[in-house]
Amino acid sequence: MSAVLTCKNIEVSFDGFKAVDGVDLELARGEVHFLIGPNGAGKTTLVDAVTGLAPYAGSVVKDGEELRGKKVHHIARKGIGRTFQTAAVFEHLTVAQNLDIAAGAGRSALSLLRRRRRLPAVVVDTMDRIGLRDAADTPAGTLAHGQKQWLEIGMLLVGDADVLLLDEPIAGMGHDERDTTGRLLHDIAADRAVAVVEHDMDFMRAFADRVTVLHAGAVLASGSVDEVAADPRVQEVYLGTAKEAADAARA
Amino acid sequence: MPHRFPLPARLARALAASAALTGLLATAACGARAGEETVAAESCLDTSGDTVKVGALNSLSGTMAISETTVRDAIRLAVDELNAAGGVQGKQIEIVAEDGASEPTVFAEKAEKLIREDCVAAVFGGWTSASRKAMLPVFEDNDSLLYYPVQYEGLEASENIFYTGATTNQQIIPALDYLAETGAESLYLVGSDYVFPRTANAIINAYAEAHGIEVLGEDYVTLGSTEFSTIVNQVKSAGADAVFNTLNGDSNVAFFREYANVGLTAADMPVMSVSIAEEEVGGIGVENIEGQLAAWNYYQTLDSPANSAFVEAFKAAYGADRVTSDPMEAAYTSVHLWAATVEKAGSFAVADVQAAADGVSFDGPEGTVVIDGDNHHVTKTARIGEISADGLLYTVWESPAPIEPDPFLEGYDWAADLSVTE
Amino acid sequence: MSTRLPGSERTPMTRFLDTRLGTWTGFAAAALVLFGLAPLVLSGFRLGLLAQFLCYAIVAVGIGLAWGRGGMLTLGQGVFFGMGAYLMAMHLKMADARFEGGPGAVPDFMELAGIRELPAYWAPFASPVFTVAAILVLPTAFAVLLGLAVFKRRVKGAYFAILSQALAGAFAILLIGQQSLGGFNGLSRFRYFFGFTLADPANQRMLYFIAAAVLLAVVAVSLQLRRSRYGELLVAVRDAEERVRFLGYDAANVKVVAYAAAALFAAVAGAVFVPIVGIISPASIGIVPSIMFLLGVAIGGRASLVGPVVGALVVAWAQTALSEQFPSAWTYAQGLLFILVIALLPGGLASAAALTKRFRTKPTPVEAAA
Amino acid sequence: MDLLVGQLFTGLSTGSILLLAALGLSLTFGQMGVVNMAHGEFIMAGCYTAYVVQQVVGDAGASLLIALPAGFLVGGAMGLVLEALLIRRLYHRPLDTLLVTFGVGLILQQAARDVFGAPAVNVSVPEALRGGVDLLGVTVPRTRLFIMALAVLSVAAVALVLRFTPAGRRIRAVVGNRDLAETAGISSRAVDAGTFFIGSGLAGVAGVALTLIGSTSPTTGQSYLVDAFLVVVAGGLGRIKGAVVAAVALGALQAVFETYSTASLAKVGVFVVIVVFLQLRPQGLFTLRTRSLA
Repeated sequence: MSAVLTCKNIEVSFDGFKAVDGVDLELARGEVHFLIGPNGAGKTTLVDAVTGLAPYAGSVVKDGEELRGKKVHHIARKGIGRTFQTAAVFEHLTVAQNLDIAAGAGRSALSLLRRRRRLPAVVVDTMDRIGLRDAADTPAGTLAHGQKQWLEIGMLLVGDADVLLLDEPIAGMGHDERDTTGRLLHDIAADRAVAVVEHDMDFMRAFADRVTVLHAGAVLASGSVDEVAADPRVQEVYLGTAKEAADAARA
Repeated sequence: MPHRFPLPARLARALAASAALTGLLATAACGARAGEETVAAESCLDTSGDTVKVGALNSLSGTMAISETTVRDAIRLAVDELNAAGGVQGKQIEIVAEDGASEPTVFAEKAEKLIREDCVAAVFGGWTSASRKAMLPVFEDNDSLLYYPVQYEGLEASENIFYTGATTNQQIIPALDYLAETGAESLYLVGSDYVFPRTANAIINAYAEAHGIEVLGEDYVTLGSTEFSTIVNQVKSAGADAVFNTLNGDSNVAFFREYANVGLTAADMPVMSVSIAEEEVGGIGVENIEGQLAAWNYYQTLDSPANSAFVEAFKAAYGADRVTSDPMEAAYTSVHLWAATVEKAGSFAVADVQAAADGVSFDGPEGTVVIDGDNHHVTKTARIGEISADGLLYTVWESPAPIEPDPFLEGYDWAADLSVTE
Repeated sequence: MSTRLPGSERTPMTRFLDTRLGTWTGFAAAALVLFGLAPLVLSGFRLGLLAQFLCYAIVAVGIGLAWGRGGMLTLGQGVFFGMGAYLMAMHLKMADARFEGGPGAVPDFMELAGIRELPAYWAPFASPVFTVAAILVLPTAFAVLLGLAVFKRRVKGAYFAILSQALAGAFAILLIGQQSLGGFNGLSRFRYFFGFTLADPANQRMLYFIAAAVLLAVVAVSLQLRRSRYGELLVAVRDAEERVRFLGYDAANVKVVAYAAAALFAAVAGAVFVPIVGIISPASIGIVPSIMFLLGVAIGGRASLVGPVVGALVVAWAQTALSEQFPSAWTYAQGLLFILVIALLPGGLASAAALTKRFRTKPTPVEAAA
Repeated sequence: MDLLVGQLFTGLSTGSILLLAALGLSLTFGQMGVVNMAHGEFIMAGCYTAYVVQQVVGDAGASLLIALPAGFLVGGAMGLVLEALLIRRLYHRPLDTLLVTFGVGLILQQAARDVFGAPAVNVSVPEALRGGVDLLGVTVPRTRLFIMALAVLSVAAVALVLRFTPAGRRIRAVVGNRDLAETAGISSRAVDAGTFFIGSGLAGVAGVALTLIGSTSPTTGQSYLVDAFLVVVAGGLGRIKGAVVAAVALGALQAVFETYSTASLAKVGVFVVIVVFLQLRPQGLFTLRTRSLA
């Protein structure tokens, strides 16, 4: 399996503070790749950097093309999609409208000015895939929490993204929903690279093909679930987590 | 989802439909073209009853309300006096009051309402030139009458407006004459950025050139501006013999405070103001402005029986703490002038009033004023006043006789080629 | 739980109006009232007043699009309204001067201000075609440039609101300083409108019809924009601008289109306003008038199509009717309306029907992010 | 030399006035994203506080000293009421707050007109502050020196409060990350109310000080508001440092424009400069780093 996305020596700093400090990361098609680490480890910042939100030093290459310095929407059009910790769907639009917008980034100005006559097939298929077919005409704001996360993933699927960066996709989900989500992730990873930022260790153990542990902006360990779990440094970091979280809150 | 036409077709159809509709209506409803005679709207003035209506159109809200409410009071006082004395042509006068809201467009709208809906015989009001300019076409198109009571920049004469405030040759030029007489050889000009100050300063520049006076500087601030640090410093370092001030409203407060604070006084550099009357002195603070000069045609302190009666009546009607000022007096006078013209014409009709206007006079608080039938302005006595510690203005100089109005300054050679600077 | 956007509630009425038949029925009814009923029952003066109010309503439709649908709180619509108005006024003054003084004559106010030579930028406005083109192009182009400048740099939310407000202030000040545009007094005293005498009541009626037709056209354009995919995209940008970017759209372009459309509507309204009212001056386009444009939109329902129109008409009518009797009470009423409508009924009157159970102040995500 | 010193001084002086007017705004806007359009009317309330105090006390010097804290309390109290009655309900709709507070401003303005009358009232300048001081060849009015000192004092006080008091630390925590601060047990509601009290109180103080140089009328506050907002925008969200630099820069800019062109064009010029500036730094001079996107 070859890497779709290659990040080399990524550095992100804010006001002199290095949030991400020299991270290398490869995402490959067919894998669900978990990024874990304590609060402040730089996971979300790394995703921000790759998607063009945070300026960085280093290099991000997808399909042989350097992405550094490109605008957010250009990077998105290169097939890199992401979700956010709090599901970012368009609350006042219906599920179908959400997906239709996500499917249409390449539409011409004239077609945009027309009324939508029928839903594109890919939208209908995706609604089936994320289990929201019955909710097609429901405003996204009224969906349950988990459904919103699914919708957000669906929005990346219709948009033809082949690199998916998901930020805590199961936050707030019940047990059954987690399993469904996990299976969905594997399903869509068949022909895509999927990276998941997650805190939930059980979920990670159940569904990760590969795990990268970040700590203080650097890669601590990378490998299969078992390899990573066996790493003593990882164990140390995770024992210290509770204290760090408390410190961060007090800052 | 129902079937729809593609957008371009639907858009084209909608456009065609609206174009056709507009065209149809335009041809169906079109009236006179340029050059054709139009029939002016017929006046709906009804004089068959016991009362005749007149309009009072002043800003009661917005930034100009400060000044214009006082004019409204003066108009009301004059109408009450007329009614108490038996009315005009034996008919009681009824005021239809409207608020101009300090907005030219509202003045235009309300003027039209007064003429067309309320059928008034004449309208009294307006303050800013913008409001007058907005109303002028309304009065001309509907052939009705406006009595405008405020000093203004001149350069206007309409058959349908009577100007009872001073034009420039009754205020600006006498003020310049006074400064020249008292030995001023250089001037600094400070004004708000609108038409009156710019026109006034154009006149001052032309006058100065003709009379060997040097203009050392000319500054404008945005209306309502209260930042005078730069300007006052420039005034001070220029060291002119006098300052000619055409600032309006709140800017005066900030200007005079700054002026006093950098150590300038009336003794070493007097300021001649043309927009500061009794009403404004309180807000500026008498300690900041004492001894400075103003140019008007009327002060509350004028010593004449007519003025004593006016001030007394005004205080009786609106409170002992109220003061009377030039625009109020001009508004009061304008109502009496209208009544006198109607009596002379024996008719309320606009054409009759216009025809009878020339030479109509009224012995007002400021003295006798006479309407000039050619330009619809009135004769006025120019007076320079000094602001005293009691907050009132006292006459220090007055023109030997009432000055004939000359809104276009045709009688002044040096003013032949006036040009307002950008 | 319902979290629908105020103004987008589905009632049987809105459902019907959303069908093709309903749309045509709605327009037909509006046309009947505007073209049939109003001229029949209103006096010439009142009709002229209504024509003036319709101009405000045209501005309101644009604000509804930019603010209600696009989330751009534009406090500077007076700028575009003023541009359209001044461009039209320049043509009218030129036409008057040509007609009365022959070619080469300068407009009357310039003569009085001592400007003997026609400034070069005035000359093209002798042409009616140029003028109409300028009204349609210049303000829109300015809006596009300004929009690109701010939206591309992701200036949004309150920052954009404040900038647009400062723009209105700066524009008014700039105009006051231009003696060749009438300065503080503005431009007034127009005699002819494309060859027709403005004093003639029949022509005044024609102006009313033009204003009404423009309003219907603007509503139709706005409707098409709202129902199109672009309309959905615009709402998406309003609710989660960054999300749209991460889907591969340039959100700035989406906003610029709505902003420019609002600017175009305002400019056309200004152009129609001038011959109806007979004056345009900086007093009509500064900071406060620009905010006041929003009051009607808020009351009617910012996100609805017809709400802003109705709101603008109601506010303008109330101002005229109430301010004469209670000038100070009207100011209180304006203040209270702003507070009550926006705090308690953010969807405006358009949402009042659907607002049956309890009053909601549901946060809209885009603003939490702003 | 004189001109340069004069320029420098005018810039500083104009800047300090802007700063006084904008300081409170910068706090409330920075912390809550709330655009308080009634801030100008709070300044006006400060002006009228000075007027009322002077009517009661009589002596101009003593009344100024009383009016400064009184103005702070009056402005602060109005801010608290506004926060509790309206703004609290609208935290998630900052743009709506802008319009709501505009409505509040309209009402306050009209109320001032009905209570104190439309014409400007006079607040006398204390004897000690009349006249000017010669500094490097230019006459500097004492009132302006006083205002500059007051501006410096206010900024210092705000900075000290933010840095060294527990309340200040809470405010900074909420500005930095509202959610995180809440999870750490800080009641953001109490902090918001506190910030609004201080911010509005500063408007009151500004109002009292501005009576020394400007007029006291119902529209007084309005004239400062737009400029104050521009200072906040140019200075960057929630940064006192940014507000200070932006205020002085804008003041200097205005003074320079005014000398070499007209005061009217100066306003337009400043606006253009700000738009260009925002092209370079869209989030103002100094920005806080915020971690989360939404």
